Amino acid sequence: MTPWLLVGLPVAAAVLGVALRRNDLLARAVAVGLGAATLLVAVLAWALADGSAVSAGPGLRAGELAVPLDLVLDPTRGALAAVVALVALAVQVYSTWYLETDDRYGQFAATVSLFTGAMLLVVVSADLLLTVVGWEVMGWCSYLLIGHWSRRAAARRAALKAFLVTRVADIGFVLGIIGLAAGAGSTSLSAVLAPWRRPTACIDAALADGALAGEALTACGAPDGALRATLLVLVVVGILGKSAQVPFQDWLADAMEGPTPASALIHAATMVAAGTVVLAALFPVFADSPAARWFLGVAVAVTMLLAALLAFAQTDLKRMLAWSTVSQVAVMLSAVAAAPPADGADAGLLHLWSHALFKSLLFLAIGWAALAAGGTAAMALRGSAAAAPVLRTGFLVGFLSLAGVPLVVVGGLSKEHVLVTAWDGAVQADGPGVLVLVALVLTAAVTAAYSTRGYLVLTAHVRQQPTATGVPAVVHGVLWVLVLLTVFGSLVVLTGSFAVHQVSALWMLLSVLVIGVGVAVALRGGFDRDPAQVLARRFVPVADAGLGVDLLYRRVVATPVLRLARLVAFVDTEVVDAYVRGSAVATRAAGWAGARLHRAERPSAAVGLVLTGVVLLGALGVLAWS
Amino acid sequence: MIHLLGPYLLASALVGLGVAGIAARRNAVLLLVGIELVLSGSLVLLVATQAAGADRWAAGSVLPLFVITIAAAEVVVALAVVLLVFRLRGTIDLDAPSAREDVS
Amino acid sequence: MVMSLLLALPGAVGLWLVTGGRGLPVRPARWVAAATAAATLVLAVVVVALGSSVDRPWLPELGMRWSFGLDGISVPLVLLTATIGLLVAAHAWAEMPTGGSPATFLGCLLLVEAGALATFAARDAVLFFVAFEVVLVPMWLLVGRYGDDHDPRARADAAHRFVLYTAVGSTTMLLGILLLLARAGTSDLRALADGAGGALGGGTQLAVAALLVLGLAVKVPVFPFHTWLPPAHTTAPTAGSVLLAAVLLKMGTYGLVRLPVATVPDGFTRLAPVLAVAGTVGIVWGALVCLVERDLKRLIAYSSVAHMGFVVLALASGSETGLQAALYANVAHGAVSALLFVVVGGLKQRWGSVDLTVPRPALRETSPRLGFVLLLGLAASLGLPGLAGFWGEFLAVYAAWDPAPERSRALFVACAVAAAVGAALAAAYALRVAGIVWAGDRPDPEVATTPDTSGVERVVLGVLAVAVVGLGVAPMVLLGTTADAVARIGGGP
Amino acid sequence: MSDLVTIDWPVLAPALAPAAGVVVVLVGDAALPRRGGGRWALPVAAVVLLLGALAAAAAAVGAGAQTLRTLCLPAPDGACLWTAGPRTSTLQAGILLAAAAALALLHDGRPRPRDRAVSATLLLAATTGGVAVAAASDLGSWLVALELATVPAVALVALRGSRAAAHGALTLLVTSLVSFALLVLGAALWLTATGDATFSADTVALAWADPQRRAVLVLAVTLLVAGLGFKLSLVPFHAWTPQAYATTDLGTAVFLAAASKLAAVAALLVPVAAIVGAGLDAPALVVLLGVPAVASLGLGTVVALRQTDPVRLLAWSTIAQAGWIVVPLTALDAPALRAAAAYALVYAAATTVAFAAVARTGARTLEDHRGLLRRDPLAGGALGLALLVLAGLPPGVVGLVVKVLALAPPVNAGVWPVVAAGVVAVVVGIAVYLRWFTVLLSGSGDRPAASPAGPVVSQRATRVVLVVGSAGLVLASALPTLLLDLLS
Repeated sequence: MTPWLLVGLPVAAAVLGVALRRNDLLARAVAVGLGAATLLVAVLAWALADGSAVSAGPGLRAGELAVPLDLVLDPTRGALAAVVALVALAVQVYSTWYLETDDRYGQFAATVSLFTGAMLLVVVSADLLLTVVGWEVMGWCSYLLIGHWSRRAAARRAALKAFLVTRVADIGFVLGIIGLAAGAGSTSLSAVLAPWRRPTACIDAALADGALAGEALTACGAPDGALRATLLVLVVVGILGKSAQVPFQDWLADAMEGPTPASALIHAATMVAAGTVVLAALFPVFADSPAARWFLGVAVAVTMLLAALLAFAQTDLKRMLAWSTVSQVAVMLSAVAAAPPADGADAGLLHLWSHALFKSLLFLAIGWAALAAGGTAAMALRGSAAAAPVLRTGFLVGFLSLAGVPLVVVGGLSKEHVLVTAWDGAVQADGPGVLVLVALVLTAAVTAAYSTRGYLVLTAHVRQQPTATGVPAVVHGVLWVLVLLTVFGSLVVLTGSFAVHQVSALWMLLSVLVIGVGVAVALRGGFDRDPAQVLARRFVPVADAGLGVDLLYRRVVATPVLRLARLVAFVDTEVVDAYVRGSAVATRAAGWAGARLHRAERPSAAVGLVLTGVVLLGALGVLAWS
Repeated sequence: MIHLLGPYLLASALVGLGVAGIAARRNAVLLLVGIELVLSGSLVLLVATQAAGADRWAAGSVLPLFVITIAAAEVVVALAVVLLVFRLRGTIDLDAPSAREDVS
Repeated sequence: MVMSLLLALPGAVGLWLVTGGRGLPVRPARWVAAATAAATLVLAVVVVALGSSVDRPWLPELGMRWSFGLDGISVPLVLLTATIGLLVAAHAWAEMPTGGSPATFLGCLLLVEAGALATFAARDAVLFFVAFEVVLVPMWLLVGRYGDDHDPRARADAAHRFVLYTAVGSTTMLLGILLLLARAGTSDLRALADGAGGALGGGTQLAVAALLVLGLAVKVPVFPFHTWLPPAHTTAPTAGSVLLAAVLLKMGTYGLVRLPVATVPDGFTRLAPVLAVAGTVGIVWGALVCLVERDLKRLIAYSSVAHMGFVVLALASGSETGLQAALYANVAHGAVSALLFVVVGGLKQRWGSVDLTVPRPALRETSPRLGFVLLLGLAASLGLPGLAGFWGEFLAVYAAWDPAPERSRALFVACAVAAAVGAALAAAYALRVAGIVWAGDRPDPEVATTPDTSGVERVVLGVLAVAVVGLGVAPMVLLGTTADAVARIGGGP
Repeated sequence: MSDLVTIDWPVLAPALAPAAGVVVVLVGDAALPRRGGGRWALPVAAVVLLLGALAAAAAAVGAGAQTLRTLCLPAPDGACLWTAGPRTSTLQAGILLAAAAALALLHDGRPRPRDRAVSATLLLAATTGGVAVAAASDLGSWLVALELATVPAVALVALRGSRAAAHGALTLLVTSLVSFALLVLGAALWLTATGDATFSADTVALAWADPQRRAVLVLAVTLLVAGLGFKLSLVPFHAWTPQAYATTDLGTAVFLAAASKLAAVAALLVPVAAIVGAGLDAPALVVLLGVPAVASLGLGTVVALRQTDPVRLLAWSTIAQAGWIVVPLTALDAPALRAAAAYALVYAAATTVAFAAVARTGARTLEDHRGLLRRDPLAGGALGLALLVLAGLPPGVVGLVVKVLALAPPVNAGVWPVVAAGVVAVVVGIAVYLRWFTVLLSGSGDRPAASPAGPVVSQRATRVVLVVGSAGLVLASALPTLLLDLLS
């Protein structure tokens, strides 16, 4: 029952929120109250989780296909649910202040609740169909949240782009899920996993008996590897879309048009990170398919480095955070891509966990700073951290964590685990471990560089220090809580919720070395200058435009589709409909001709017709008879 | 049945002549003549059939009597109508178009 | 007994309204119609609850019986029809089209309802055809007389196109029914489904199936027989559009399930690839046209073509899942399209036209309630989970991916892929509309704003919105209702 | 006499009644030449017709499924000249009722006083022929009765006395004469082929078995179809129809369109029944019936689509409907006979009602009917119903049912070209009738309510026709089986 409560509470909050949207006070109470209740349930569920517990769903009768609609809860999912609920609550509390004067706060809060519910559904889903449900609902909520300020054309465009790009990628996701389910005749996660896994033990035994490889596969009923790879690649395509990975990366930076709390939610705990959760759930099958792993590995390797470089050169710090999200999500996914089958994907999930904490902290803090400074550009935000002590601390902790400094903060630890996993993968398995490892190391350096840049810019000493007045205590509180969790969150590994190995000191040393390089590079221009201006002045405009990928999307996809649509519309009215109109015209013409022929009404013509008719009929009759 | 060839040929010739007359003639009264020729061809055929093999009721012989009577009655009506038409239109040319103007 | 009453009540009152009660003023006429529609809904519920049926000889010459009854497949459609009937009757308070007497208008609505109910309840193939034809004239009147009063020529054209095109379809279907009747010796749909039809030879089955599918494809409508639908929708008054989309189109798909699928399974199997391709082309085609269509009502009509494409694709797949998906998507489309047409009809009433190229204040700013329902409808239309559209379309793609054994796997998988692409296109056009109509800038205070929904219209929209959400949240109710009947069809030879 | 042939007078009553009526009217008119300007002639004729109809209906209902025979020759031959099954009796009743309706319209059309008795006589005589031909089972009575049904009708058209009517009558006359000649030739060939002067299935089957005689039989059927095609207005024997309808008065037009058509159908069913009874597999005969049927369906509907004169529209619709009547016969099986009869009866009823409505409104163009439904609910409603029945659209259910019945035999027999033509004709036909229906419905605001020749005189008889006709159509629509039971 608990998982249903976990999903149901935020959804109920959404429904109530829509109903009460006129009354800000009630809407706030519902959003925050039920958000807190969700968090409570999540923490309880996490604490009480002991092994994997499936809650039976209502089930659908869909012919041959079994759709149980089950949910499942285990410690890992409990931990993820808890962090999702926590970030959601933080966002809800924060937006009561941030959107205080907004005339559509009610809708916003309700959408956030729904978004949370959808993400929780993905987390606790034990049924691929439910995963799709949560997945798509998140997409819709992102549309509403990004386009919240729909009076601004840029916001409308960003929302449309976000939804359409992810939806196009979802073609793959839906087809992949359907294909997997079709192979099992069920959408239940456990039922789907079984037939698609490589029956390794059986095959090994058969091979040991001297059977040929092909015979062994057949004898053991091994699934069609090519089909499995295709389906998994399709699923991965969907995940690349939702997680804003190459080649779908461009929507996420534009999504910064939404209110900052929405960005925090989308980036930290939901949507973009959901792909990791889904892949982790499918990991047993995924691990058996090197092709799919390579596909994912290449995509995320490219993404993490590219996004990190783009992040470094952004003029807009909020966009810098967005690109950093793209990069960090790639890091999470890289753990899944590279992990040896025996290890599981928990390293990625752990990074998700920590990323949720520090990224929400950074976003909420930068939103505050931007309000104080009056803009999100690097120039405007210069020194804005001085507005409140919690901002300075928050930025310090957050950027340390983002850079992945070991031991000190949560992000450091989880990134170590990803590195270790990638190393293991590179050593043991036939996945893209080496590639991922190289990309991770390079990315770590670049990440350190742009983290340094962010911190430098935000905490620079400026003459006129911005002040933020009227920020309620709860918002301070929320940020402090996040700061604390960012620092001490690493302790989560002690709960055993994530199955990860110990990290040796050697790795930490290596990390520090890499990070040091990054920091050193960033500091080349001194403490007072924006490293981006120092190091990559030429690259900045290109990076701000996201390498012009938006134009590419338009040229390659939007314009041809619209052209095709115009052609189709033309054909529809002028060709397909032409036969309809043509038959009408033909009938009328025949009528006219017939009437014309009978116009004179000569008696002789009538007689002539009779005679002709008889002759023709007689001839026909005799012909047909003979 | 060689002896029936003659009557059959006669019947065919009469019918053919009649049809040709009907097809060619544009005068209502001459059309009647054509029709009578076809009828007489039919009568020859009926009688010939009767001669070939009698049916139950000797219909081949009886029917011509019927037909002649009907034809006579018809001709009466026909001539009456033709007369009427001539009175009203001044012509019994079958090629004359109707005076209809509201053609669609 | 109750069954007969269910059919007779709207039929009789409708007939009276178009004949004897023609002169009735608006007020009493509205009450009469609404009361009748409400009573019909109650009767429908009673019939469903009691499982009432009627079976009498009617035309012994054709072996045809006056046989009406419901099973799992027809129950949802009967309830949908009765509900929509009540809603359109109630909607007369919100919009009463000019063009003729109000009583006639309401009478036509009731007659369409009666015809649709009879169609869904008929258990005899010829009776099904007769009931199928009943809706033609009243619907023709609704489009041709009460339609958009801007362009009488277009109105007449749309009405004629509707009635003639549909007549082509229904007559072709009649040929199929007659051939079936001649070869199988019975027109009882139950007997036919239980094997009387399946026992026919392959050639006969193919011929029957071809005629039936061809005929019903016009009504559904399946690409390329869809060109009557956009003009009819564009022209029809709101209530007519709603009936057309939510009830009439359903008769086509229902007929496909009842006739070819159930009675001549082998013949249908041989046609399935063609139908699947046609349905898939319809999905993509409709969605593409929607991307550039200027008239909002036409756009919704084309989206109907796309949605019905999913239904057809699912049917063609031949699996039980496919049938379930088709029936679900059918009902879901009924609710969603009804919702959209009420909204868009309301907009047309307010704006005079629904040309998307005319700049107008955004609904979200001026009339948030109307905007909300529009957005809900669009979301459902693009297949958002949690709303009605999702389950049917997801299961339809699944069914196409995994068709029944005798079908070409590769072709159906290709169709599934294309259908999934079509679903993405659906998102594009739905958001295109949302971007133009719903979202936008705060209006210039000088510009007249759009009055928000209120009164009966609000209630109608509320009911439909609840239905759309309800179907999306609890699909198990509907799927459970149809499951047994579907299993019987699917379990046939 | 009575030892030679048996005579069962009650069985003969349907034909005897109008025949007696002829005598009564003629004698009365001769005895009282100027009395009342012949005012009594039409009512007397109507009463006589109704009596005959009553007798025929009683025969159809009362006899069950039995076949009534009379004028039978003594055993061992035992052939009967008058054979009337329920189908025949029902058709006879239909002919008599249609003739009565024609009389009613004739009456309301205010004929010249001196024409009344003549009109009544001619009409009764033609009716007698029509009723008799339905029951005729031998070539002689069949030919005589058929001509008795035709010749007075020609005279009736000519009687109108106008220039246009004369032209119409001339066309009708020459066509009918040619057809008569063809019919006689056909009859002679039939006798030659079968060696039998009756229409009997056994001899047909025998003739068919012999290739030589088969050819003659095919030729005979060709000529019979051509001769009857004229009466039935089948293309290409149809050219007289629009002229005659449009130039004569509406009463005569109804007689031609309804009573005369029913008589033609009854006459056609006699040889066709024999052929059907023989159980032949005869593509030649299917072609002979199918080609004119398809041509009529096609030409009739498309030309009707362009007519603006309601009478001409009805004339072309008659041509199309004649095609429909023949459609089932192409299957050459037993249900086809009933389907054709049923179709003919429904068509006749609907056409009669439509003509009555036109007579009541005096419309000369379709536009004159604009808003009729509002101006004159009786005429508008009846006309609307009749049009829907003709189009085969509910609520004119009976029209739909007979179309279903008509299509079933050819579908069953696989005569697909005819079926395809039927489908096209259904659709174009709907366009034809809805075109008129639209005018009825549309608001009368655009045009002054008064029609050019509005009802200026009392039209009680027409009203009765409208009411009775529509009631019949409504009843048959609700319970089509009532009609079909009569034809079983």
